[in-house]
Amino acid sequence: MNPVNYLYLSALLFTIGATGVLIRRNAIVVFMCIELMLNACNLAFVTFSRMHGNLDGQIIAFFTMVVAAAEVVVGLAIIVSLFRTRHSASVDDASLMKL
Amino acid sequence: MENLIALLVAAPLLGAAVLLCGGRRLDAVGHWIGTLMSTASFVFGVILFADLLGKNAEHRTLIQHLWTWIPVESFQADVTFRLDQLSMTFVLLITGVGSLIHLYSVGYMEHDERRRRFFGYLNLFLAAMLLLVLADNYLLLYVGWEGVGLASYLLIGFWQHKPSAATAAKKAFLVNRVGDMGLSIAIMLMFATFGTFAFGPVLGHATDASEGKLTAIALMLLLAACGKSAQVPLQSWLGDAMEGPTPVSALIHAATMVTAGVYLIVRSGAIFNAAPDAQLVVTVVGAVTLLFGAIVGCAKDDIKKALAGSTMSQIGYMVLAAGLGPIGYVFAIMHLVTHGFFKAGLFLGAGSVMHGMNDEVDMRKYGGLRKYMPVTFITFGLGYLAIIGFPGLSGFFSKDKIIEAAFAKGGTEGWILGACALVGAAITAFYMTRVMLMTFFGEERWKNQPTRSPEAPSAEPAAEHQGEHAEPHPHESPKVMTIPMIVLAFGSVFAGFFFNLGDRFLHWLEPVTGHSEGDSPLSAATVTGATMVCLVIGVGIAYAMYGRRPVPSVAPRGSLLTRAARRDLLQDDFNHVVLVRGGEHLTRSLVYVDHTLVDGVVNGTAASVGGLSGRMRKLQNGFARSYAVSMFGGAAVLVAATLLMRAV
Amino acid sequence: MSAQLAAYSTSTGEAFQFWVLGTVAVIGALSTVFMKKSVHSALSLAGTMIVLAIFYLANGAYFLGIVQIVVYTGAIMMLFLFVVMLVGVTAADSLKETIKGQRWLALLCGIGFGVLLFAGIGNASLKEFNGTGQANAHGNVEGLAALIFTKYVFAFEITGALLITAAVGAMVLTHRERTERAKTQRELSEQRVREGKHVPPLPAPGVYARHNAVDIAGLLPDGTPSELTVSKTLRDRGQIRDVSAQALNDLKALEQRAEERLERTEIEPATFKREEASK
Amino acid sequence: MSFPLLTATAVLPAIGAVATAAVPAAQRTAAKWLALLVSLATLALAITVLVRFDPNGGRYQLTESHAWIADFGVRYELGVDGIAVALIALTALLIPFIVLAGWHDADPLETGSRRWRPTQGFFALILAVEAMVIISFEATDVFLFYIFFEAMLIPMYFLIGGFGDRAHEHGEEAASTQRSYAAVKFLLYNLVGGLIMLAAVIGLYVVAGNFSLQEIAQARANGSLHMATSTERWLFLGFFFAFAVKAPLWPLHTWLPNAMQESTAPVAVLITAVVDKVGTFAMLRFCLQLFPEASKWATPVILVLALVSIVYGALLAVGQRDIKRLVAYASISHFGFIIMGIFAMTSQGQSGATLYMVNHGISTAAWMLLAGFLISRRGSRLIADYGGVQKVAPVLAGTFLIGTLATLSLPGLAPFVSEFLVLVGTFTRYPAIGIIGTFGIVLAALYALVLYQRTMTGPVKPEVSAMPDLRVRELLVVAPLIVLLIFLGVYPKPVTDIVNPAVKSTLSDVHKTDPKPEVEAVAK
Repeated sequence: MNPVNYLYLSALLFTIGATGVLIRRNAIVVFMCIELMLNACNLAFVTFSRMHGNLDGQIIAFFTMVVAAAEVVVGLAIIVSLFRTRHSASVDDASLMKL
Repeated sequence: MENLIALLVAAPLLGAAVLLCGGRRLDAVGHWIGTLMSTASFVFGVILFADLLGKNAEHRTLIQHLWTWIPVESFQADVTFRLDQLSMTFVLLITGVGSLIHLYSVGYMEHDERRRRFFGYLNLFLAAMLLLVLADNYLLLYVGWEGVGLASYLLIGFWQHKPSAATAAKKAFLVNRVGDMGLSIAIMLMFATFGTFAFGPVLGHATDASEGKLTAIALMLLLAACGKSAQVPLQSWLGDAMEGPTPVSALIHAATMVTAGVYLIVRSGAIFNAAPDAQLVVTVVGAVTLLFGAIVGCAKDDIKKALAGSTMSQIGYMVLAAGLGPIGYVFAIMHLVTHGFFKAGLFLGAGSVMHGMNDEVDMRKYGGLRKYMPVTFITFGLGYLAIIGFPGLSGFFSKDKIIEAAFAKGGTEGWILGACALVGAAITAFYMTRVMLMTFFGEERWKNQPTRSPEAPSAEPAAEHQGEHAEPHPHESPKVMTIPMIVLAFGSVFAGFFFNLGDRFLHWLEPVTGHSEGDSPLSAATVTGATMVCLVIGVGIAYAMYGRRPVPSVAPRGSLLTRAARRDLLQDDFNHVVLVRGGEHLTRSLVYVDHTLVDGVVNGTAASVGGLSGRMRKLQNGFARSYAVSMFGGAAVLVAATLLMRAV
Repeated sequence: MSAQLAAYSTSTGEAFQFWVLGTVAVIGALSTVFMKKSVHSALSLAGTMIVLAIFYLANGAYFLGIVQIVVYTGAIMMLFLFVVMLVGVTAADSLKETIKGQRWLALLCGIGFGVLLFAGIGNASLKEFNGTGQANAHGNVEGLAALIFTKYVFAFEITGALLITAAVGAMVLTHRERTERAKTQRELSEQRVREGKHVPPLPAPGVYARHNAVDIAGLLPDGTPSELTVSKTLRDRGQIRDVSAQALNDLKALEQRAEERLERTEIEPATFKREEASK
Repeated sequence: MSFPLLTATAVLPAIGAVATAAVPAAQRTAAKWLALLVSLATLALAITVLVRFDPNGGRYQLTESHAWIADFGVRYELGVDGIAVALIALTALLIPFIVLAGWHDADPLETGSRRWRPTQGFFALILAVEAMVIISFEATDVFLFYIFFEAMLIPMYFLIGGFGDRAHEHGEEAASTQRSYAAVKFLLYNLVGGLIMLAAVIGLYVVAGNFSLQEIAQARANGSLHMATSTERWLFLGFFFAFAVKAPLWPLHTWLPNAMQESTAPVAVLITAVVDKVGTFAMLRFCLQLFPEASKWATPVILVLALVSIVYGALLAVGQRDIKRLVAYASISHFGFIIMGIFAMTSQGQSGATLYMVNHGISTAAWMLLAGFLISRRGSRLIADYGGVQKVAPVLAGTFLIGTLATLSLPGLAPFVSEFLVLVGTFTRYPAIGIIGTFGIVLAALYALVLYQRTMTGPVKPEVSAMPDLRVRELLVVAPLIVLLIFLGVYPKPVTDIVNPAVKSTLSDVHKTDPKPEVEAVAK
């Protein structure tokens, strides 16, 4: 099997995640989808590092995880405070950007 | 001596300035100041006249250059006065008659609280009129030309609280403006043709220019003359102008201003001589007008309007004469002067009649006034005899000459014009006799009936101190009014004879206007005979119609022609329908166009931009997810772009 | 198979593993997106992550594989679940789209993007394939450590800073400053008395009903359910089961039997009244 | 380096504006007096300019030149020729009257109205406009001119939008909305024009390499700077469009009626008598000097448009029900004459046009201010609401009549001289256009006299029966203007002497000479 398939898989997952971000209203699920996208990227990195035979890809993936963790922490905090204030976790309720 | 010329104009101008700016404190003496100024001007005129007589014929032209008016490169307009025999004649007529009428107005306007202003306007008119006849170039003449227009505007509309008066004034000014347009175009043509518009060079080199140009200039001048002298087709304002006080009608709309057109044509003789086609048009206009005015005069029951019609027709005579060229110039002016006398006299007489009759103007409500106002009767009668050309009186000489000249034109047009003149004479005799009979003879139709005619407004000064609906008790007018009438009567009796004595008027004017005896197919005697016959016929018919049977105090329906003539031969209706209504529609639709089209285009653009941005705004629905979609789509496009870049 | 080919391919076992687990991963991802309840989404996402962890391991990234399981699936997903619980486990948000055309646009973009990615990968020149053999010669973790503390040390430090900031930020966001002193129990009771409502503690749920589950409102004497008896959270979530109708029927049946036994007859009005009240 | 007279003339009102604005809100009257004094001082300076200017001297005099933005070759260059001198004098002359006429226009409204009327602001803005107008008359650097040509819009915008007639038929609300509409319309029109001009200015810089009017004009004259025909035409159009908007030329005129209708009479005078003159002046100075060939190329179209403006404006004036709108459309007709004179490319036409700018300024000022006094008395702008004023307020009516006569350019009053010059100048080169133009004088008589008749004559309307006659302040405003009208009508030589040389050199820039008369011999 050609490890390029891993890349195809990551592309697929990434696309699914992106679509999820677009069609789900629940902020938490949206976050999960983002996580999905990040993981897809990680998979790609790892695969590349395997292809190139060095560990840089894995390092990047590692950093990605760290950043993702930080992002999740902050993001979830935001969601919690949002839910406290407006008793809902729907991203559409926060349509304050409207003119 | 030249320096006196400016004073001619300056005196009345000063008077006008003082009277108009002086304010109420001058009310007491205003009228005397005005009269004094015009008389002063008359005195200067006489002095200058004596001076001219002292010189021999070819040196009788005085030039006074005052200052350079508009200097722009080759366009040089100066304020320069030119006093020669022609303008001298006018100066004497204007200041003389003018002073008399000032005097008359002192009495006539006695009860008008705005008398001071009236005299201010009169002085203003004198100044403008003198400027007109004294100017040495056409542009300065144009100033006077419009100046008299302004004065007549102010005086016709003197009783401004009467909408009719205000409208009449506006109409007069507008119709005159049309004429003025002709004059200004003529001046432009002169400048384009000769590079100047001073009398000397233009008239001196008239023959150098191409005939087409000259004809154009001449026709434009004629247009101007038609406007000012109430010639067909621009005559419609004169009838309405009778809304003004009667002295105004006498001075401006009978004796002086309306004859300015004749002055213009005679003054520009050199141009007309070089443009025969234009001359023909002039004669036609004259002939048509003299018939037109006469017919209108026959039908009017308003005494002033009847006289106005006659004025039109008499000026028609003058224009006809002027159109005949050197044959007629002198006689045109001569008739102008004599007409100035007797027509002014007639108007003043009419004024005094109205003065005694609660400002009743409807002749059908007059009758048998001769024993109540004898002086008025006599003076008016003399004027009447003069105008119908009764042998020996001034009208006889001047009009007879014109008719002869018309025949002397020769050829078919000579015959036609002569015939018209003769017919005109007959009709003149008819309508003047009619006026005479209806006013002074017959039974007294004003007895036991209130005189309140629509034309006589409550604000006519006399009506203010007399009961509005009281039965009139006719009375002779005060001395201050009768004296001028008497003087004018003298003029209308003897002027013609005096002028004709050894053709002195001819010799006086000839150096300026030039003169040539045409070859008349008829001998002078024949023409005179024919005139007499016409005269008798006219008088006879009039007597048969108005002298024999009683005059109904309400106008009978009358024939079609009569009814048409009462309405100025439908000319006003034409103007009203075509010009006034049409104009109103035009302006209204233009206002609409401006608002919808011109403005609409701009507003439309603005609106469409606004609408577009509003629609774009809908994209900003504030939902993070739809923004995310566009972002994602953008990313996709970017990827696609990079791939394509690598592909190619 | 030739060495050349071998260089490009992997073992059959891995292939098998890839196809099976890959399918699982994709299904997990899809259900993450399409599950009504966020709990289910979270669980399926966790599944996908574990699969990915296995793939990491298969790709020679042992450290990452473990980290993926421990940190992601262990910590982060649990964090998710906490929040989900906080917000409401059973709250099923409808997948009905509110923004016009959003879903179609999303799908279009997604598919288009995916196709583009596939195309990109497809015609990318991914020729060389040398496994992580000598890279992991001295152990994967050591290799990573060597890189992190030499080549990527700055990035590493910065991520550390980032993490601290994130932690502090999370605290700041979620922490609510108490503006006034907390009321003591005594004060609360006094306040209740002053306001004159709920002087006694709130009634327990399901008192007059057959059950005493927390999500069943207790019935008032006339048989109508009392909202007060159910905890506020449940009320907010609208998770109150109403059994009043059933309870009333039971009650009526009970009385019926009682009357039959006591041969009473003229109690119609009472029944009637009760029915009135139950309406 | 002598005393920078031109700078002083422009800067003085600017300082005055700042000072007036700085006067504390309590002392309204102090602010008014300050503004009046400053404007009078400016007038004095303008008169010194007039005196120091030698008509037969060089083309541009009293010049000042300093480097400003070296990178773009933008210089602070001032200089005046005869035309500019005349217009500066006109501006400096009119402002005191405008201030005096607007003495009470910016007083706070009687209690109950919510609108705040900053008196100081009103007069400060007027002075600011004066400063900008003067400097744009003086600027010989295209960029410098452009800046102030545009900056003018800001104070004008606030003057139009901020201060309206005290009384309005539809009440306060409608008044303010219409006012803001008019102000925005004014701003948009002129901004669009200005932006197009900006593009042209930049284009000019690209072509010529600097902004100095004199250098470019010289380079054009001696052929060292050659422009492609199309380039020149585009640049010309860019400039001309802006100026045609400013001096409203049909069909770019529709902002003027709204602006004049909604603003107070003094501001309306400021618009039509002062600010719009910058447009016509700029045509004469920039369009003709910078792009002679293109100007000649565009002449036929522009003449036709001018003709349309003349007749169209007059006809619409006849159709108006609102006094101020009527005056506005009359002005449009007059501007048609000015533009016609400029592009007739004859010395009579252009001298006449310049003279026309001056005379139209004075006569419209007189007419409009009187109309303003009338409106302020009755509290309505509708012609139909008046009638018989002549009986109640004879002085007002008399002066108004003189204004009317000036508008219909009666001989003996100043406007006649200029109008006739323009017509003659046009006629000698384009007879047909000249003749059609003369129709304008008939129509002018029509609308002017109709207005006079409907308002002043006829039976006295009850509403106007208690109308007071002109007060001393108002008489102080009107009388000098009327005297000036008569004087310039009888003796315009002083102005023409100043203007003629400038016009001559402008014509030489365009390589045009007056057409020769048919009969040479006569010209003595």
